Amino acid sequence: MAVLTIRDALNQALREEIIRDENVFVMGEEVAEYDGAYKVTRGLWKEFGDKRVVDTPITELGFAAVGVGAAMAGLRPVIEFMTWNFSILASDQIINHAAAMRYMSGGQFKVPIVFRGPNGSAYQVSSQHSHAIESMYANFPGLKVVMPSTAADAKGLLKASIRDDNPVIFMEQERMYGLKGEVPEDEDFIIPLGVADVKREGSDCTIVARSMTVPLALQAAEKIQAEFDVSVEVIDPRTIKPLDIDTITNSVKKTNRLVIAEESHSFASVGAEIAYQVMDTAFDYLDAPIKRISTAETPIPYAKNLEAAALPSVESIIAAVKEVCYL
Amino acid sequence: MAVLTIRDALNQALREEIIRDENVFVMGEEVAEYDGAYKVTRGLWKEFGDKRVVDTPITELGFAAVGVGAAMAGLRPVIEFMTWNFSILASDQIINHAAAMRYMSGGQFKVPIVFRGPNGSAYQVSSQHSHAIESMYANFPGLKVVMPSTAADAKGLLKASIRDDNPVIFMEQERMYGLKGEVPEDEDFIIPLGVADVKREGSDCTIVARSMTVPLALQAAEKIQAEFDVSVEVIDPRTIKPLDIDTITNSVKKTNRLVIAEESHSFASVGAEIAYQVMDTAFDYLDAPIKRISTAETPIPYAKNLEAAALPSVESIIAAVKEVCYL
Amino acid sequence: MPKAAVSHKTAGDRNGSAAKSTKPSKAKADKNGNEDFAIVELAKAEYQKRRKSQFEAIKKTDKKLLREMLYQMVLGRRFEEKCAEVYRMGKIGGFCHLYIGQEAIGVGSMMALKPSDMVITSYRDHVQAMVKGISPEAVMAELYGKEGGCVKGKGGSMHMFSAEHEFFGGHGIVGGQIGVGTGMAYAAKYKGTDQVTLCFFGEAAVNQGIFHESLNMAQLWKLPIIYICENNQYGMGTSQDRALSTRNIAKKADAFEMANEFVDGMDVMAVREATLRAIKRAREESLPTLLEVRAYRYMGHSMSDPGNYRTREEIAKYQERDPIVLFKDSLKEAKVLTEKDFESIEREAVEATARAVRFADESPYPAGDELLTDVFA
Amino acid sequence: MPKAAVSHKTAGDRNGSAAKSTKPSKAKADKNGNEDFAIVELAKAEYQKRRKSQFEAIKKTDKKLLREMLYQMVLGRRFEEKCAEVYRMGKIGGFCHLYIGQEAIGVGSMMALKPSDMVITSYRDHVQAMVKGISPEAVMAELYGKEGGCVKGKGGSMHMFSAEHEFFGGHGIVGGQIGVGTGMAYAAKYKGTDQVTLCFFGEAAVNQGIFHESLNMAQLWKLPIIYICENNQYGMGTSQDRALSTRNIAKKADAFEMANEFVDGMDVMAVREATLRAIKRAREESLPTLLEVRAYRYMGHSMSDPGNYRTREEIAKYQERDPIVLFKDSLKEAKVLTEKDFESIEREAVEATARAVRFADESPYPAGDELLTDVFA
Ligand SMILES: Cc1ncc(C[n+]2csc(CCOP(=O)(O)OP(=O)(O)O)c2C)c(N)n1
Ligand SMILES: Cc1ncc(C[n+]2csc(CCOP(=O)(O)OP(=O)(O)O)c2C)c(N)n1
Ligand SMILES: [Mg+2]
Ligand SMILES: [Mg+2]
Repeated sequence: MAVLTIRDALNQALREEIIRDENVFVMGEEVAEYDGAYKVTRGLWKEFGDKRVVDTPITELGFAAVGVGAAMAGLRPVIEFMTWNFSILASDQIINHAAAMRYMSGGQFKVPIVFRGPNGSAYQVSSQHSHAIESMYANFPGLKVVMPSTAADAKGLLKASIRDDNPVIFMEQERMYGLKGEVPEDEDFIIPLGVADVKREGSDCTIVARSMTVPLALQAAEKIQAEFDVSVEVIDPRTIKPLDIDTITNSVKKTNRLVIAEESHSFASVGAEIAYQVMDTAFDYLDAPIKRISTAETPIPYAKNLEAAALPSVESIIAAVKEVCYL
Repeated sequence: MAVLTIRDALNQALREEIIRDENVFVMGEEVAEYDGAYKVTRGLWKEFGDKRVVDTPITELGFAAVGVGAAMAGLRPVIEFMTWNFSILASDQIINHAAAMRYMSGGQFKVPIVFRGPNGSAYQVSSQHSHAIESMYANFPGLKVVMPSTAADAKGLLKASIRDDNPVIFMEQERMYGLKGEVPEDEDFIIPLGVADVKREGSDCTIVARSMTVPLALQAAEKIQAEFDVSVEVIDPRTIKPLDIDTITNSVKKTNRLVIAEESHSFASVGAEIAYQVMDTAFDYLDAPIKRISTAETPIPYAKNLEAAALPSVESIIAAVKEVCYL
Repeated sequence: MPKAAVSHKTAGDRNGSAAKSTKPSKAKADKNGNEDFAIVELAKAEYQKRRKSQFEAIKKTDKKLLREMLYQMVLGRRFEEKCAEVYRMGKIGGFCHLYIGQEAIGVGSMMALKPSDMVITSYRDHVQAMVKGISPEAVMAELYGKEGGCVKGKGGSMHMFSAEHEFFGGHGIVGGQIGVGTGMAYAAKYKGTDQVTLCFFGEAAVNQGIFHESLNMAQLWKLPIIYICENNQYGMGTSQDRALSTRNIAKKADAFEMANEFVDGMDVMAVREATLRAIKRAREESLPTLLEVRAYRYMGHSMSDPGNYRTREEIAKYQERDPIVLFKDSLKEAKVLTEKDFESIEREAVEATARAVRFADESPYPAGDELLTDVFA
Repeated sequence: MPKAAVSHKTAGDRNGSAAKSTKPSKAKADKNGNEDFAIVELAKAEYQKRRKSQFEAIKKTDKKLLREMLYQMVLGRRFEEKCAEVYRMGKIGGFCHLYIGQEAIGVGSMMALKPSDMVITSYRDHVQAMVKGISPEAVMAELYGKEGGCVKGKGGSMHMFSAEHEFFGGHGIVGGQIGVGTGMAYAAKYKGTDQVTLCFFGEAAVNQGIFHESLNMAQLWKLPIIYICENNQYGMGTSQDRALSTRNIAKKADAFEMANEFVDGMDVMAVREATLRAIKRAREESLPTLLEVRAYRYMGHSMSDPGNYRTREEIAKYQERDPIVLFKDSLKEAKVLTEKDFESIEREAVEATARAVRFADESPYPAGDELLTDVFA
């Protein structure tokens, strides 16, 4: 297996799917000649040209709509939002059009489209550029929501998303593009949507983390093991919707304790949903209230120290684990 | 006290605030000459003229932005979305501009603006016109979210929202505009944001409902009382954000059982948040898992029978109460 | 990137242009500042002029097609009148937006297409759906929210669809379909088919940002699409002059160097000819066109609109040059049609409508488990 | 609603109009199809022409003001060069968009305002913030994310604000401020103040729907606003020709019957005079104007942009007619300024920048509890 960064794993997935299916194309701001604002599409325009890799004007609502229409008419667009912050301008096309189209056409039109790009904070990019907005999209039926945390997952899930016949919200994290991991080389390497992954086995406490909080949770787990001899299981749902709640509840039935770590704001978050579902199905197994770690309830500040304080961290996750384990 | 419909209570609130403060104006599609698509602004344009009651082109993002800029420059706009469905087009101005402005200007600019209109389903208006989207806006810090369920609350909360110095998401429900109730006539009758109301006292089970599900929950409570002699307390948070969690947990500490009824879709909903917060603060008091009733996980269908099946109902709330009470 | 030459064609007889209008009369403006046809006499004169130009166009056109065009217009009219009737009886729920008065636009433009061409429109979609090939039965059953509806009762009045007929709906978000339509044209160009996309929207939708975003992309990327702005002069209760800072919608295409044309939407042949020019441009040069087609909505915005914002006289003025009467008279004059032919067309339309109602009445409600199907493919 | 007469003023020496260009030369287009100043000689000739017209404008203008304008341009330049330097040292985080090459736009337009007039702009906001009155210290400290910053370190490079100076920010969503600015102008008209709003945005922002929605409302409601499109010819790595279907941005205002003008943004006096005309229109007639002001961004889009999408030669061509050099030379020729004066201006600017850096370095990081303040009023 090759060792790749998440960035390159995504790039490989795009490349392979472009080659595999002539209806797949990538569209977005600066994805072609500029190689992508975060270089996820590096080299693709050079290799495949204007037809398959398309620069757009800055016109998020418009090009999201072009994607929806093109998907209805038989193509498989991969629409990059330079960041998910800008998708908010396009959210009408995602929520009212892509998500509802199959249903309101009585099943006649499918919308096989992937919307992708980095979600969440970067490095001091302040209030308008740091939103982690998976909770917003996850609330609407008709959308799948995917958030990988490793290079292999990134590749396998992106390929699965492109091959899926439904609109998929595919959320990366800028801080993670450089993270490396082993990635299978098989061109049909796919990770099915809706299957969680146990990133670390443990017996005393479960942490459910996604995207950026997965590496944080893994670090926290190591430290807790070393310091308190407490064995932490780390589960990454990988797809938020459909949510593999069984893998999570099975873990909780074993550990009886749950911490949820997420980068999004807390109020009505995916974390709240996971907590509700676990409570609903494993209430009697819980030995402590579920603890959730989210980003502070403020817009994200620019100053380095404030930004760090706003976001979830290894320390805040450790504190939560200690709390549910009554350490 | 006068008996008014919710529609007229809202109308009165607008009228009184327009008279009280010359910086208050109402803007939106068809709010002026047409008297409002749902007649909430009836008579206001005739009484106050073009300056205070303003028809806009169909240009949601644009007039939401006009509201934000006008609020920054000293006015107190009340922006009507004909329905909240259309606010999705304007969500960038709400989330990235209105909500973040005070924070990212270091407290220098406030945005005293109310965005209001009907939220949720109406009568067979299908997939693009039936969204209950409070969960989406409630996820973002910097916004207050208000959802009245009675005429008095509608009036008192709308007046409080207009006087508030922050952006307020004020969500009505078309199906409820005709509901009548007593409304105090005092021109300074205000219901402060962030205070829940116990709509019905009870001792055996708590239902937290909001907007359309409040009358459903009250009916359910009566039926349960009659049929099972079980005493249900119904709490309406009235403002979703800030959330008066204390009133809710105090009730749960008394009843030890909680049902949450909401019109929105379930995944990452306000209901999930309430469940999480109750569990966080009253875990040991819960005698059963919290049960949540939401709208089906599908876009809303047109056909009468399917629409009815998709939405929360007195029956589905009763079933949930029976479940948590092990009846 | 060098720019291709663009033909900025605007009908010489355009009325209502705010800038430098060459209108012959200073007739007093109506309630909404609407100077056109401000008195019935003017409307009548206009009608005569139209008749003449229709006559020319008719001579060049296949007789069977002409008859079929008239039939579709009459069917649209009768069908929609029936919709109003059964809506008032409570058989149709939700919103219901009628097309009465605008039939020449849908028929004139869509009947210039090939079956493989694609169409997308707004919530005012019953007639477009039928012209594109969906049966009156399936449309009416959809209005009833019945299983036999073209989308199984899930969409209702605003959301007619038919993949088989390349009819992409039926959309409720004002302006949303302008972007989606642009994507359909994008796909046609990508796949190298010769399909043209017809994308309908109202004049009030022009104020949405997506109109602007879409036209820029369509011209930048040279997409084979025809944007048809159905200017029925009102968006709900708001006249165009209270919503648009200019009367000249067609000319908005100039901001993108896009070809554009203003068309009289009461004249089905004028609509047809303008659409044929645009289709040629799309099919042969892969270039977009904006057509502003002006007509008038006889009914309220939807069935729940009392329509207090305009006068009976204003409506009467437009009915004076009703597109069906105009076309029928022209066809008779051109000896393409007899009064008897027309009567049989009327009868056919009434019968088709009656059949549709019967079908809808008899169709069952969707099965309860349909609630959860079609969410995902 | 009768339409007011509109002056569609477009500078006669506009370059780059796609339609009917009267350009004298067929100089070969550069990499991006950019035919203007395609060879340095042409740029030089242009420079001479500009000098001459600046000269005329200078004669009519107060000398102290002219000197102050030059100072602000030089301060902007020196300050931004320092930003690049300290950014590379890691003192500034996040994005950092520099204004170098565009100084004539901010200075020429904003220094035609009264202090009570309002300004809003994009993330490329450091120079605008200073010209409107925020101290270089407060801007630099903000860039450092320090307590002494103009928004206490919460906003950073993209979000400079000052209520005191009627500076409404510093916004990061491309196009967002076009709508917000429209609302500011709305408030001024509502309150009956004589405030004018200046609203800046890049040429790539023109493609956002909100540009279209805003211009329609501004013209429909007659708002006292000046939209200044800073056409620096690139949006990140995308040249205007790859993003806009037309070269003629100013003329997009015609789609709304809005007054508009194309301006050479390398010429601070041309910017000033066009702005003065627009201010008069806004203040006296409460009417909006769109100005397309063309300049060139010397640096990358932001500090992290390597700028591979254009050639060194292309950049050099524009530097050939650098707005500061041009203005300085003109002032000297007009005997408003000596070389010694200029040296002292340079010194002042360098010192002010050094003071700003010192202040920023010494300012503490915001206190931890600042995280939770300012969320609600
Ligand atoms: C985004 C959005 N805003 C508002 C509405 C409510 N609405 C439905 S139709 C309509 C008027 C549209 O007028 P126009 O575009 O001229 O089309 P017409 O109805 O005249 O055919 C309005 C305001 C909507 N459906 N979507
Ligand atoms: C809505 C949105 N989309 C994309 C971006 C990323 N982005 C920031 S600046 C920029 C280019 C803008 O170009 P232009 O409007 O010409 O202004 P300039 O940077 O040249 O001053 C882009 C794509 C953004 N900030 N907001
Ligand atoms: Mg209309
Ligand atoms: Mg630019």
